[in-house]
Parts: sequence; structure tokens; C-alpha cells
Amino acid sequence: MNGFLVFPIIIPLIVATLALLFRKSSVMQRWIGVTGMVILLASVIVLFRDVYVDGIQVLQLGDWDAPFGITLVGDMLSMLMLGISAVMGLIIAVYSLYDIDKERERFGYYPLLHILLMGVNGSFLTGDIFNLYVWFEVMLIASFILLALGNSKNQLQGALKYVIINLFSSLLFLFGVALLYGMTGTLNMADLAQRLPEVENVGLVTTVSMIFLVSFGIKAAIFPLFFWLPASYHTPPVAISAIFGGLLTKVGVYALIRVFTLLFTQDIGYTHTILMWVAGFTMVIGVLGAASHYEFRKILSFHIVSQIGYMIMGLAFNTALGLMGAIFYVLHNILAKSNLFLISGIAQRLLGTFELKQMGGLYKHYPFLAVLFMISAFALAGFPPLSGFWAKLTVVKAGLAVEAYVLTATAILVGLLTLFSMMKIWLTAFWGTVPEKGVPEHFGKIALFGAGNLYIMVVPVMAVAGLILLVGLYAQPLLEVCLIAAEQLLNPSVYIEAVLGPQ
Amino acid sequence: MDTILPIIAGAIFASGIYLLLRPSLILTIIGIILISNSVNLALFTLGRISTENPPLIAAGSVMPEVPFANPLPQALILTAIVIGFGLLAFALALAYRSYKELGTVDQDQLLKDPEDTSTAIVNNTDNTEKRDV
Amino acid sequence: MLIMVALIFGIALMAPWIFKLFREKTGWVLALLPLGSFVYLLSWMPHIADGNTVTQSTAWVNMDFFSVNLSFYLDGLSLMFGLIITGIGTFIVLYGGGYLSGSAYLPRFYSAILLFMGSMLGVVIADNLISIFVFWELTSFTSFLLIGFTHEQENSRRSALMALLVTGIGGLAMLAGLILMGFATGQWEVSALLNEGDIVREHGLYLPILLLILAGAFTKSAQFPFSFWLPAAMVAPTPVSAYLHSATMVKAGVYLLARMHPVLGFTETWMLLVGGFGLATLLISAWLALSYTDMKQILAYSTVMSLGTMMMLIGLGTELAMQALAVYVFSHAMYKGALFMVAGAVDHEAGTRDVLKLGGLRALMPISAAAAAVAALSMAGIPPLFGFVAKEIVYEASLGATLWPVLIITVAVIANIAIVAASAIVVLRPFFGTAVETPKKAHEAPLSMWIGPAMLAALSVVFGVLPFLIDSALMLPAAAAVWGAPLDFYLSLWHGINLPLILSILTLAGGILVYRVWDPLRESAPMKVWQSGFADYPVRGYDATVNGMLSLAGWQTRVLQNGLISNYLSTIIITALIAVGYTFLSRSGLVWNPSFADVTIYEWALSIGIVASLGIILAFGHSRLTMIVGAGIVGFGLALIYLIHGAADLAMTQVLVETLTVILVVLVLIHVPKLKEVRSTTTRVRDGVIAVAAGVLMTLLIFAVTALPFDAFISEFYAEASYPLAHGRNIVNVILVDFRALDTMGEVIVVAIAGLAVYALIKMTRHGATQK
Amino acid sequence: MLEIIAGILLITGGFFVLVAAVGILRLPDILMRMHASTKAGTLGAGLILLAVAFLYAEIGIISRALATIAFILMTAPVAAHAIGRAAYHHGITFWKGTIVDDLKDYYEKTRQTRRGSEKVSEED
Amino acid sequence: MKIFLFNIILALIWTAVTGTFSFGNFLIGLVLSYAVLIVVGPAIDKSGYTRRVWKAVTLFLFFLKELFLSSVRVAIDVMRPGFRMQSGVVDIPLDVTSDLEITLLANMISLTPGTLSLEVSDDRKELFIHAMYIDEGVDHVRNSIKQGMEKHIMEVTR
Amino acid sequence: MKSLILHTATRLMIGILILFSLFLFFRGHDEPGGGFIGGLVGAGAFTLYAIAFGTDLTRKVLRVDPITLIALGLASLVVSGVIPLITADPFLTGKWLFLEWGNSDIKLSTPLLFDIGVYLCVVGFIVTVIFSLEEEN
Amino acid sequence: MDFLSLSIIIVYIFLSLSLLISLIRVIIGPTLPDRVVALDLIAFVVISMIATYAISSGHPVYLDVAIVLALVAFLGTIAFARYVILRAGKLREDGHA
Ligand code: NA
Ligand code: NA
Repeated sequence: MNGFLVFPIIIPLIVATLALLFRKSSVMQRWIGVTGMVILLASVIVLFRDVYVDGIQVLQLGDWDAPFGITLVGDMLSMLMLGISAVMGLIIAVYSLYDIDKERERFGYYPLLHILLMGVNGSFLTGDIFNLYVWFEVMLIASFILLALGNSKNQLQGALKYVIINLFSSLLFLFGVALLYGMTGTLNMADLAQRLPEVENVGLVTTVSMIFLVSFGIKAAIFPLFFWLPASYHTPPVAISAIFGGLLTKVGVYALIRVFTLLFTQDIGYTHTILMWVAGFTMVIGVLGAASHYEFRKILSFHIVSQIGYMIMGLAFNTALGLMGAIFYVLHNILAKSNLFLISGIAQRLLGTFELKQMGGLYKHYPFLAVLFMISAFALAGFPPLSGFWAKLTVVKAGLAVEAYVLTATAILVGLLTLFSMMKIWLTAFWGTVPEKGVPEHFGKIALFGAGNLYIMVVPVMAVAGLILLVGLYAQPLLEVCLIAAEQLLNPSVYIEAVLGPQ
Repeated sequence: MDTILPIIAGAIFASGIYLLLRPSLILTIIGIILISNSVNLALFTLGRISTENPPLIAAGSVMPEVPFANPLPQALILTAIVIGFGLLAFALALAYRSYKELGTVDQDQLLKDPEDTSTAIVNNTDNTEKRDV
Repeated sequence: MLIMVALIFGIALMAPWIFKLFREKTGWVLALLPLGSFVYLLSWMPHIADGNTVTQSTAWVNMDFFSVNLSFYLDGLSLMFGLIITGIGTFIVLYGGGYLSGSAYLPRFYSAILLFMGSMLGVVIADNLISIFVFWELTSFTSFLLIGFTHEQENSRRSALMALLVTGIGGLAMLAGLILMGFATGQWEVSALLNEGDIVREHGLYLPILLLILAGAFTKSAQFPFSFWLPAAMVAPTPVSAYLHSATMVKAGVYLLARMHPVLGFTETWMLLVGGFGLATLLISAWLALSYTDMKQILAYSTVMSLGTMMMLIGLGTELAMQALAVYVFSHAMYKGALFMVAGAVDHEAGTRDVLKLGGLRALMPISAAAAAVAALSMAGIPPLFGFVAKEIVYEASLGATLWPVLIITVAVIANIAIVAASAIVVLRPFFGTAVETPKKAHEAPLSMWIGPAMLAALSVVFGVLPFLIDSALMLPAAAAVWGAPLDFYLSLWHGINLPLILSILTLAGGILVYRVWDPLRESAPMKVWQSGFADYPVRGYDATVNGMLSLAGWQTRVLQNGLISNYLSTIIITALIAVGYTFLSRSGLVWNPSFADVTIYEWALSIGIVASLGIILAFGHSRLTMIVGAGIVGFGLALIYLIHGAADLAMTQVLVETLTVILVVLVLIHVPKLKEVRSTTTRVRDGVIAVAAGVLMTLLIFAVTALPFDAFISEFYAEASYPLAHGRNIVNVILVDFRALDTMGEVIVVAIAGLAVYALIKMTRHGATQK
Repeated sequence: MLEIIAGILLITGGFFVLVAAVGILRLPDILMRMHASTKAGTLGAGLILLAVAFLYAEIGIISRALATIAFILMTAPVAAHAIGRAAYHHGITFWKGTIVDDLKDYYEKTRQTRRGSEKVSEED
Repeated sequence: MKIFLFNIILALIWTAVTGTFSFGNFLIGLVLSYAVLIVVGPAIDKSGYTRRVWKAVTLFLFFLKELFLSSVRVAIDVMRPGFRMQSGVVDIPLDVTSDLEITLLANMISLTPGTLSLEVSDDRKELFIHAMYIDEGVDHVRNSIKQGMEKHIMEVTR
Repeated sequence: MKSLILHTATRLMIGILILFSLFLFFRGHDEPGGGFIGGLVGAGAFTLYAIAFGTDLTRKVLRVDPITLIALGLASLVVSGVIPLITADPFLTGKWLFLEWGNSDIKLSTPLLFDIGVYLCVVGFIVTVIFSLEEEN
Repeated sequence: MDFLSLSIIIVYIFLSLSLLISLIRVIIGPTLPDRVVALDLIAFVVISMIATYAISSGHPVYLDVAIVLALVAFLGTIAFARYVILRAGKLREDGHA
């Protein structure tokens, strides 16, 4: 038992509660909001160490043994996801200090951000399928309002789509949970992993797996279930876009990885073939969507979809290399994608728009920003020696190793198209000439670190770019832990034993 | 095995799905309410039912009277109902606010996001606040 | 060597700050970096010449089945390329400082060009397959930055992107090929792979591996039909063109195939593909060179021609061809580098590069003119220059071809005729003849700009006259490395009168003839056809591909992302129906044994009531309040169903929530007007079918699951533990606040946040509204 | 004995509920129907609850049954008032047997709201 | 004082609904109702409820009788084919004045034969009811209410 | 809503409703009821009051800002979960204190505190929502 | 079968009939207040059903559900009434009719 496992859940709750109690004071909001993220990160680091040293950690909440109570399980996958979400949380909280206005603060931006992280962390930690549903809902409601906070027309339009489709997806998830319970009488995922193979009607288990595929697929924004994402992610303030674009869909991916390695492994020939198809289409359709748009954040949104495909691809291979690649891809993508969103925000501050065709001159006037963009964009496109390179390399290698040639070729081509649309941004916003009309007065005159508070936005971006570089140049540690995570996933008996005790 | 409840659940689900696909947001939300109800009923049914004793322990006893109704699905549904209620309240408020800002509840007009349908440039700076930089 | 590469990258990144220190002198300071590298590499030459190789390896990622080494391998081939890269790099840094002096982007230029140099050096000295790819991609990236140097021009941006995409896709294909090769052999180091040629050639995946690696090489080395990006890349500043697009980067493909020759070569497929593409490229581009008047375009196509020649030589696969390759690569680097730099100097000084607008610059720019003349003579293959040595040996190798020698030699001669003419054009037209008024008043270029061409021209002379200086020290090890086994040969200027010499004379004569008729020839119809066929169409093909992709993208986005929730939802629901329904029917099967025997009267009444209410809801689409009333009745009905099956808490909650829901809906509906259904009957029928299918599927799934045996062991535990351990008699409540309290906590948080959310939604003023 | 009383109460109660239902189906205008639902409905439900009280002669259950009856008696007329008033505002089509409408005059006098007899409009 | 009484009444209701008539439970009820009253204190009108319990009992019995009779009459009318009654909205001049009295009257009217309260005039002088049976004239309706229900109520409250 | 009858009835009903909600809440651990159900009924009381008298008066009756109620509810949830950590037990482990008082025993426990949190949040939530929507009228 | 069981069956029949008849009124309307009246009656029917079920199942604890329903059904009706009045006012403001 490791009592610390609950900290990533309760720290955000405590922080949110405090922030709510002090909601009248903007200063308190900010302090509580950022300090909370620091504490959260610290707690995750402690946990990470435990898992790295001692293997999978378990906490039986309420002191009720599994499968009767709710179990929190920290395996390496959970730790990696927790780690990246804590890092992004801190980054976003700092960025928000400037990006988020007083009005939004007054209406609970920081508590909502923390509750969002709480839902995300709970999803990563829980070992109970119904509890996962609950955390999904916590995450959803927080994301709903973060998306709509501000009530601009675009936000409302985007939020409506996001909300209705995600509500439907949650209900589908709940139905899937109900069916699982009806088949096995249990909700504990380790227990489910033990009991599902004993279900007489194997085809029924596979059928239920499809419900989960669709439901999580909606959250993860896979083809053809992703429509809500590009319709909404570009509408809120950038800090929110960034955490959505970086983190939220990955929770869906996490859930897919979890259930398709732990629970639904009885008919891999069928389920994982479907995953491969899904992966291919998701990549292609997403990247084509990006190619057809000229709004900074919309392009990024469509790329989220596209890159989910790579993660699903790694999962579909069901090999250590594939899963390692998928997990690494998730981590890398969160860094790169969030950072691009954050950069779009700075660009918008400078140029007053997100529309590429009205942007230009950033390379000329803000070379440092250009470097930061380059790092993130080329990382996204999988260029060495950046984080994305390792992600792409492992996934491609995994694909070739299982002789999935068509899918791997698709992945490679999509990589090129990703590069294409990243360069579309570069060629217009950065290399393009400064537009003649509509450019704010301050463009080119203020420095990133000079007047104003822009540095509050730039420093987090630098930090993430630094991480991208670090992960790229010194990939070994992260790849190793991703491998540990992948091996744990491929060997569920360790997980089951950790939760239910020696069998 | 109870036969009638799965059919009822299916019927409610079907009605919910139909409403979900209506153009009016309000109907869509009513559809969500119905689907939510049907899934709860499904969960209830899947916990296996028959006309049994409630899962309450009488004073002076340490066990409920057997056979007792399965309490776990009840607790789960209770959780789901409350969650659903919270989300529904949000969806309603969102529909209301959207109506106020956008002037309609018809998604055919209201949600037809011009950016979704074309690659044309739409200037949407309206969600970005101008601060002194 | 890792330190060398790292140092280059490090200093490259610091270049902008170094610039602040040294200003105009920066070029001279930074040139020490390539120069130092050159000297370092040179110091290995004796060792290599003795037939040794050097490997250095640092683990980058080292895991059981996934390791990538930053390993380096210095042999004759990599040394020769390394020397070219650093040597010419030294001059280019100097040249660039002069050429771009005054440009605001000069510091960035230094960074980029040095980064490029480090990457290029990495490509040729890397040992590990993956690190080769890493450096390869870095050259693409840096080349992108350099081509787009004058980024404010649309043309530059377009060319930069074109180069990036074309070489990028090739690079990715190459990666796949390299990985497959690694899988096939289990070896990831080139030095080790060199001994595994037989395994690869006999492997089932040989052809895919070969094709993928060729894709990388051909795109990078601008083989037809992928050559179009290279002439387009001439929008780059001349130092870039000189360095990347003639001396170094474009030879990466040549290097790669030379490197892999011992592993992949010696098969008929190899010969046909590599030789065939090389031959086609050299013929096409040699004559294309004559269709332009821009010095850089002419030089660019002559470069493509040279790259074709190199490919052809690799394809020939004979010992002699390997020797020829080494010599040709080396000589080409010198004369082409020099010519480009001079072209740039002319442009820089006179303001144009169009040979038709230039003339008689010899007097104004004597040193440049001299350097250009020597380099051009070398390119034309005129003794006693090194280019002559190279051309002789190329002809010799062509004649020794094992497959279709006549065809090859014919094509080679025809192509070289054009190149002789081209050499003449780029020197005679601008520097000789009568002086022409140029856009700028020309002066001799500054020292930094002429020293490079001058030195390179001088070297062409030195090595031409004294080839033994480098033959065993450099050329021999390089050729041996490509051949894969030790070789023995020496170079000389004079081989006596033999067939190659006769061919050279023939070529020269033909070239002079063509030069004489160049003006009419250039304007002639066949030349135009040639130009549009081989230069314009590939570009149009690229455009069509990009535009096609864009319109496909636009089309699919319009179709899929059409903005309507109901469309998104129906897509999602149909997907779910197909995925779940198909899986269910095909893999599980129906369970259908209905029995209504034990349904009580009130259950019937409730069921009828619920179904009737559903009917009300569906039928009264025009009256939302009626629908709400119907939904309320459904909720009450469910509450009763829960109640009669022993769920009192649930029934209470349902009743309460249902009522509050109705109140909320009503509060909202007060403000929101109703909406008439405008959907067509077809749509409604479609939705109805979807809905019914979904409902049926749900029912069937519940039937199928409830037909399975059920073990309520968890609830039994709860029943036993509820009072003794958790002190509660209401088991449902104990589950909620104790056994599964975390669920409840999450649920309460949902509700709490929903409260905040509604508050914010209703109360917050619209963003930006106050500002407007 | 208690069981007999309870049975009678049950049947009577059920009967009145049925009367209320038939009443709201049959009676000619909304205010008329409300007479049925308010009175008969209250009485019917009350009697059935009373039956429960009789049958379980326990203080806890009796008090709860009576409390429920009290709640119903407290709320039913208020609800009826509210909905009747609302119906009037919404616009009632009085049945032919209606001979007087004092409220209409009152509203006209005070201009509080539009006249009840005019239909306000669409169903919502 | 009245609040205290109300407090006790609430505490009694508490013991009734909890079904445990112990002193401890009554105290708990007292404490809880006190807490409730703190919360809802401002909501409770100072003037307002009966201390005349026996009058109240009489009123209650009278009311039960009326309720039953009215239900029977409605039952008969509902079951009988065709409708022969005459109905309408009638105003009743009020003598009762306090909120509680008016409300009590109105509610009782709603639960008794053929009458249904619709509206109280702003000056609280008139009560508008819908009467199902005014076959014997409007004044008859007015009188029966004033002599019946209103009188009973005033006996309790005055 | 302007109606004397409704107003008077509401004044009477609100006390009863709140009391009833407390009743449902307190006995929830042993019989049907508990934090949600109690909270929903309690919220129903304020909903009724808000409909009858408008939100300004209801705020006065409630005295506390409903969002503060939510925050307090969350705080009780956290506290009830964290208390067992003092004795190194897992989060949310039930801790009980049995007090004898007269002939009735009083059970104080972290699950009770937890349920109080539920109650407060539910009331806070519904009241917030109702207030927000109602104030739009 | 004793008298009580018989009366319970009869009551169920009565109540079920009432439920269905009330539903007809919900369906035929014609106005919203008509339907609300029917809904209000349905609440009474349901309360009665629960009370009867508390007898027939032998679990008086179900009676509590009836109390809850009695309390909140009222709330729903009030909300509807309020809606009708406000909506009527709103339509008038908007110049309908
Ligand atoms: Na999501
Ligand atoms: Na992404």
C-alpha cells in the first residue's frame, strides 16, 4: 500500500477548494493556482520514484480490499501520464498568469484548472472501471466550462459540439461499464482482467470492447469520431487550448491503451486489426484537415487528431516496441502540441490574429520566438534530434517489425504532411512579410523580454522547448521508462497481482 | 430473467437517440436525458433483478433479509444520476447562453461554423482580449 | 569525431553572439572552425591511406532491442567527403561573410551554414544507420533555412518548401529502408554492415530496402524526375548554392549509395536502377543546362548532370567505375564550387547573373575571371586540369561497363558535349567579349569572395598536374571503400592516346560547336520542348500533387467537418452501431428467450405508461413542454421500476432529480423560443431507423449479458460488512460514503463544478463585449 | 379487522383516484378538470395512505403516513391555485356552461394582464 | 414567542417523521428546528398561526367532511353522462385579512365542493374562485363560503 | 411569482422541507436517504422560495453565498478523507466515534462528515443554478 | 385469497387505469395547463401506487419515497405554472397573438 497515490487527486482538490474560498482575491487565486501546481509536481515526482524503484504501487481506498473497494494503481504508464500532466499543469498555470484575464479568474479559472487536472490524474490512477467513468466526468465538466468560460460566440459554438458529443460518449462508456459488470459482477480492472477470460461468450466481450473503443475513441478523437475536436479546441483562450490540445485527448488514448492491454485481449486478431485501420484513417484524415486550414490553432487541432493515429498505431501492434512508441508518442506530443498552442498565443498577442494569412514578420522581428516555434514544429514533424524523432522512430520501427508495411508507410507519409502544414505556418507567420493592415502598433517594437509582461508567456514556452530538446538529445531515460511501462502493460499478471495480491 | 425491462431500456434509448439527432438543441438535451435514463435502467437490469427485499439491514440484525436486491448497481446508478444531473444543468445553461448570444437554438443555423465548412479566412479575434503588451 | 561535430553545432548556435563580438571580421573567425575540422580530418589521412579505418562509438540510446549509437566511421570514402565538406566550407564561410555583408540576417546565416556543415559532416562520417538518418534530416532542415534565406520573397519560400518536402519524403523512405536493412541483418553500424552484403542481397526484402534507400538518395541527389527542386533552390544566396547545392549536400545521395554499394550493389537490379537513373539524369540535365541564361541555373543543371554521372558510375559497379567516382566527385567539388562562387561574385558586383546581360567583366574582375576560367576549363575536361583527369577516367569506366557499354558511352559523350558548351557559356559570356552595361557598376570582389574560387581553381591545376599527390592518399582509399575491397591504381594526366582521349577530343570539339550555335539553339523548338518536358513538367507535377492534396483535404474537410452536431452525432452513432452491431452479430450471436410470464400487472401498467410517454415525447415535437411532461412521466415510471425492485434510495433520487430537471428545463424554456422541425422526411426516417437499431441493439445486448451466470460476490461482501464493519444499515448509502466513497467524491465534484459552471455561463459578461 | 378497514380504505381511495382520472379526461374545460384532480386526487391518495397507517399499526409508519397526507393537503390546493391562475393567464376556452367571469373584469380594471378569454397563442 | 412555538411544533414534526418519540430525539428535533429557523427566520411572517387548537380541530373535521362530500359530488358528475351544471369565475368579498387566513381559506375552498381559488385581488379584499355549480346563483356561492369556511376560519384565528 | 397564497404556503413549506431534508440526511446511513437525497430536498426548499419570492429574498434567507456552500462542501469531503491519514490509514478510511448520550447513542464519523460534504455541495449546486437562471427573469 | 390481497389487486387495477387515462389527457392536451394538471394527477397516482406497494411488498420503508414525491411534485407544478405565466407575458411583449 502506498498512501501517496492519492495525493495527485487530493492536492488539486484542496487547491481548488482553497481557491474557491478565496475567490474574491485575484492575487490569492494566482498564488494558490501556481503553488498548487508546484506541490502537485513534487508529489508526482515522489510517486514516480516509488514506482521506478519498487514497481507497481497500489492503494486500497477506505482500507477495503480489492475488488470490494476502489483501488488506486500506479504503474509506470500511470506515472508517466501523471508526470506529464503535472508538468503541463505548471506550465499552463504560469502561462495563464498573463493569458487569463481577471474576469475569468473571478469566475473560477484556477479552481477549474485544478479540478480538470484532478479528473485527469484520477483517470490515470484509478484501477476501477466505474471510478474511471467518474473521473472522466470530473474532467469533462471542468473542461466544458473552461472551454466556454468567456461566452464568446465562437466559444459557445465550439462548446456546444464538444459538450453534446462528449455527453453521449460518456453515456456509452457507462453502458459499457454496465455490460462489463453484468458479465463479471466486478468493477475492479484487475479483477475484470481475471474474470473476463472466464466469460463463456467470448464474442460478447469483444462486442463490449467495441463500445469502449467508440466511447474512448470519441474522447481520444479518432476517426470517424473526432469532429467535435477541431470544432472547439481553437475557441477558448490559448492556455486552455494548450492544455486541451496537449492533455485531454491523451486521457482517451490512455484509457484505450489501458483497456486494450488489460481487459480486451481475448480476440486481438480482431480488435487490434480494427485499431490498425482506425490508426491509419485517423492519421490521414486529421492531417488532411490540417492541410486545408489557415487558422493557426485549427491547424494544430487537426494535428491532434492526426497524431492520435500514431498512438493508436503503437497500441495496435501490441508489442513492447509498439506500446513503448505509443507511450513515448503521447508524452512527446503533449509537450510539442501544447507548446505550439502556447506559441500561437504569443503570436496572437503580437499580431492580433490567429489567421495565417494576416500574419507575418515574426522571423524578422522575433527570431527567438521563431527558434522556439521551429523546435516545437519540427519536433511535431518528427525531426531529429527532437523528441518527436524518437516517437516516430519507435513507432515506425515497431510497424516494420510486425510487418505492417502499409500502415507504416502511411505513418511516414503523414509525417511529411505534418511537416507540410507546420511549414505552412512557418512560411506565412514567420517568414512571410508583415501584413500591411491590421497589425497592432506594438508589433516589432516591443521585445519578448522587454516591456509588458510577455515574458510570463515566453518563459513557459522556453521551458517546454527545453524539454523537447532535452528529451530529443537525451532520450534514453524516457525511452527506458516507456519500455518499463510497455512491458508492464504486456504482462498484466504483475498488475493483477499487485492489486489483488498473490493468486 | 426479466424480459420487459431490457425492452423498456431499448425503447427509451431509441427515443433518446432520435431526439439527440433533432435540430433543436432543447430536443437534443431531452434526448440526452432519455439516453441517460435508459443506460441507468440497463445498469439496473444488468445487476440482475427480481422482486426482492431492499438492501437494508433491519434493527437488531446484521444482515439484510435474503434474498436482497443487489445494492451495488443502485449505488452506481445513484452516482450516475447525480453526475448526469450536474452535466444536464450545465448543458441547459449552455443552451440558454448560446441562445442569448447567438439568437437561435437551431443547430442548422447556430452551429454552422463557417470555419468548419471552408478554408476561407474568418477573422475571429472576438475571443481574444486586448491587453497592453 | 563526436567532439568535432558537437563543437561545430555548439559554435554554430553561438554564431549570432560571436557576430556581436567580431562584426565584419566574423567570417574570418568562424572560418577557423571548418578549417580546424579540415586539418583534423587531414591528420587522419596517412592512417587511412595505409588501409586502416577508424570507428568511434558513443551510445546515444542503449536498450535491449532499441539502441542508437552516435558512432562514426572514418574510411577513405568518408574522409574524402569530409575533406570536401570542411575544405570548401572554410571558403564558403569567408565568402558568405563578404557576399552577405550588411545583411541583417548575416548572423543567422553563419549559424545556419555552420549547422549545415556539422550535419553534412555527420552524414558522411556517421556509422550508425539511424545517426546517418539523423544527420541527413538535419541537412534537409538546414538547407530549408538556407534556401529560404531571402524569405520575404514568395519564390524563396516556395523553393525552400519544395526542397524540404522532396528531400524529406526521400529521407523518410530511406529511414524505412535503413530500418528494414537493420532488421534483416541485425546490424545497425555501417562498418559492420559492410560485411553483410550477401545477407541483404539474398533477403526477401532486398528489393523494398533497395527502393527505399534509392528514394532517399535520388531525391537528395536530384536525380530525374526528382531533380526539379535543385534548380528551384537557386533562389538561395550564392554561398548556399555553391556549398549545398553543388559541393556537398546534393552529393549526400551519391555518398549514401557509394557507402551502401558493398552491401546493396553488385546486383542487376542495382545496376539497372542506379545506372539507369544516373544515365537518364545526366543526359537530360546536361542539355537542360543549355536552355537557361542565368549563370546559376546553368550551373545548377550542370550539377544535376554531374550527379547523374556519379550515379551512373555507382551503377556500373566495376572497380574502374569506383575509381572514376572518387576522382569525379573530388574534381567536381572543386570546379563547381569555384564556378558558383564566381557566379555569385558577378551577381554581387554587376547586379545580374544573366549571361546575356553580361560581358567583358574580365577587366573589372580579373581574379574572379581567372578563377572562373580555370574552373570552367576543368569542368570542360581540358588538360592539364584535374577535371580532365576525371573525365578521362569516367570515359574509361563507361567503356568498361558490363551492360550496354555502347549506349552508356554514347550518352556520356553527348551529355559532356553540352557541359563543355555550358562551361564556355558561364565563362566566355560574362567575362570575355565586349563590356556590357550592367545594373551595378562592377568591381573586383573583396578578398573574402575571391579567395575561395581562386584557391579551388589553383587546386584544380595542382591536382591536375600532380595527381599523385592525392591518388594513393585519398582517391584510392575512397574508391576501395566503395568497392568494398582493397584496390590498387594510380592517377596520371597523360595516359597516352587511347579511346578515352579520343572521346575527350570529340567532346571538346562538339562542345565548342554547340557553344557557337548556342543562341539559336537555346531558342529552338526542340530545346523548348526539352525544357518544358524535363524542367517544367516535374515542377508542375509537384504543384499538382500539392494542390491535389490540398483540394482532397479541402473536400474531405467540407464533407466530414460540416459543422452540424446532428451530422457529427449521426456519424458517431452509425459508427458505434456498425462496430458494436457487427461484432455482436458475427462473434457473439443473439440470445432471445423472452418470457413475460412473471411480469406483474403494475409492471405492465408502468411499461405501457413509459412507452406511451415516449410516444408523447416523440409525437409532440412541436410542444417542448409536453415533451418535458412526457420525460417527467418516464422518470417517475423509472422511479417506480426501481422501487418495486427494492431500490428505495434510487427511487427517491430519481424522483427528486427528475423534478428538478423539469424545473431547470422550464426555467430555460421560458427564454428560449421553440423551433419547428425543418428536417426532411427522409432525414427523419433515417434518424428513426438509426434510433430503432440502437434501441434494439441495446435490448439484445442486455439479453445476451443477463443470460450469462452472475456472481454477486461483491454485493454479498457489502451485505456482510455493512453493519459490522461500516456501521451502516442502509447498504446503498454505505457503498456511497464508505465502500466506494471515491466515486461519490468525484460525483460531488462534478456537481460542484457544474454549479460554478452554470454560474459562470449565465453571469459572466461576454468576453470582449466591454471593449467594443 | 384492521385489514378489512385497510382494504376498504384502499378500494375507496383507488376509486377516487380513478374518478379524478376520469374527471380530467371527461370534464369540459380545464378549470372543471382541476376540480376533479384536486379534490378526488387528494382524497384518493389520502385514503390509500390512511390504509397504510391502519395496516402497519406502528407509530413510525402512522406518523409518516399522516405526514404525507398533511403534505398533500398543504400542497395540492396551492398547486391547483397556481396552475389554475396560470391557465387563466394562458387563456381559457370556457365551456358553454360558463355563465360568469368576474376575474376578467378585475383584470381589465387593473390592467394586470391580458384578458383571460383571449387565447394568448401557440402551444409551447 | 411565536417563533418559539413554531420551533416546538417543528420539533414535534421531527419526532413524528423520525418515528422515535424519545426525549433525546425531541431535543435533537428542537436543536435542528432551531437551526432551521435561524436559516429561514426572515422567511417567516411574524403574524401567523393558530393557538386555538380546538377550533382548529373543528375546522379540520369540517374540512374533511367537505372534502369527502365534494369528492363524491364530483364523482357523480364525472360518471354521469353529459353535463348539466352551470359554472363560472366568481369574486368573493373577504372579511379575513391576514395572509394566513386568506391562504387557509383559499386552500380550503380549493379542496371543497365545486370551488377552486384562482386569484386574490391586490387589495386583498376579493377572492376569485371558479365555481363548478352556480345553478343556484352567484350569491348563493358567495354566501355558502362566507357562512361556512370563512366563518370557521375566523373562529380559529380571532 | 406574485401570489399571496403561494407566498404564505411557501413560508410554511420551507421550514418543513428543510427539516425533512435534514431528517432524510441524518438517517441516510441506516435507511433510505443520505447526503444527496437530503441535499436535493433541501435545495428544493430554496428553489420553491426563489420561485415564490425571487432570488434577492432567498439570498437573504440563505445568508451564505451558494458558491461558498459548494466550497465548504468540498472542504468537508477533503477533511473526511484526510482524517484517516493521521493514523496512516488509506484515504477515505472510515473513522468512528461512538458517544453515549442518554439512551441514544450518537455516532460521529468521517462517513458522516463526508455525507455532510455531499449535502452542502448538492444544495450549493442547485441553489447556484436556480439563482443564476432565475435572475435572468 | 384474503380481502386485503383482493383489494390490493383492485387498487392496482384502478391506479393503472388512472395512470393510463391521465396519460390520454397528457396526450390530447390541448393546452399546456391541461397537461400539467394531468401530470399533477399522475404524481398522485404514483404516490398512491407507492403506498399500495408499501403494503403489498411488506416494506413500509417505501412510504418514504411517497413523502418525497408528495413534496417535490408540488415544486414541479409550481414551476410549470410560473412558466406558463411568464411565457404568456413574454409572448405578449414580443407582440405575438
Ligand atoms: Na476530451
Ligand atoms: Na496532439
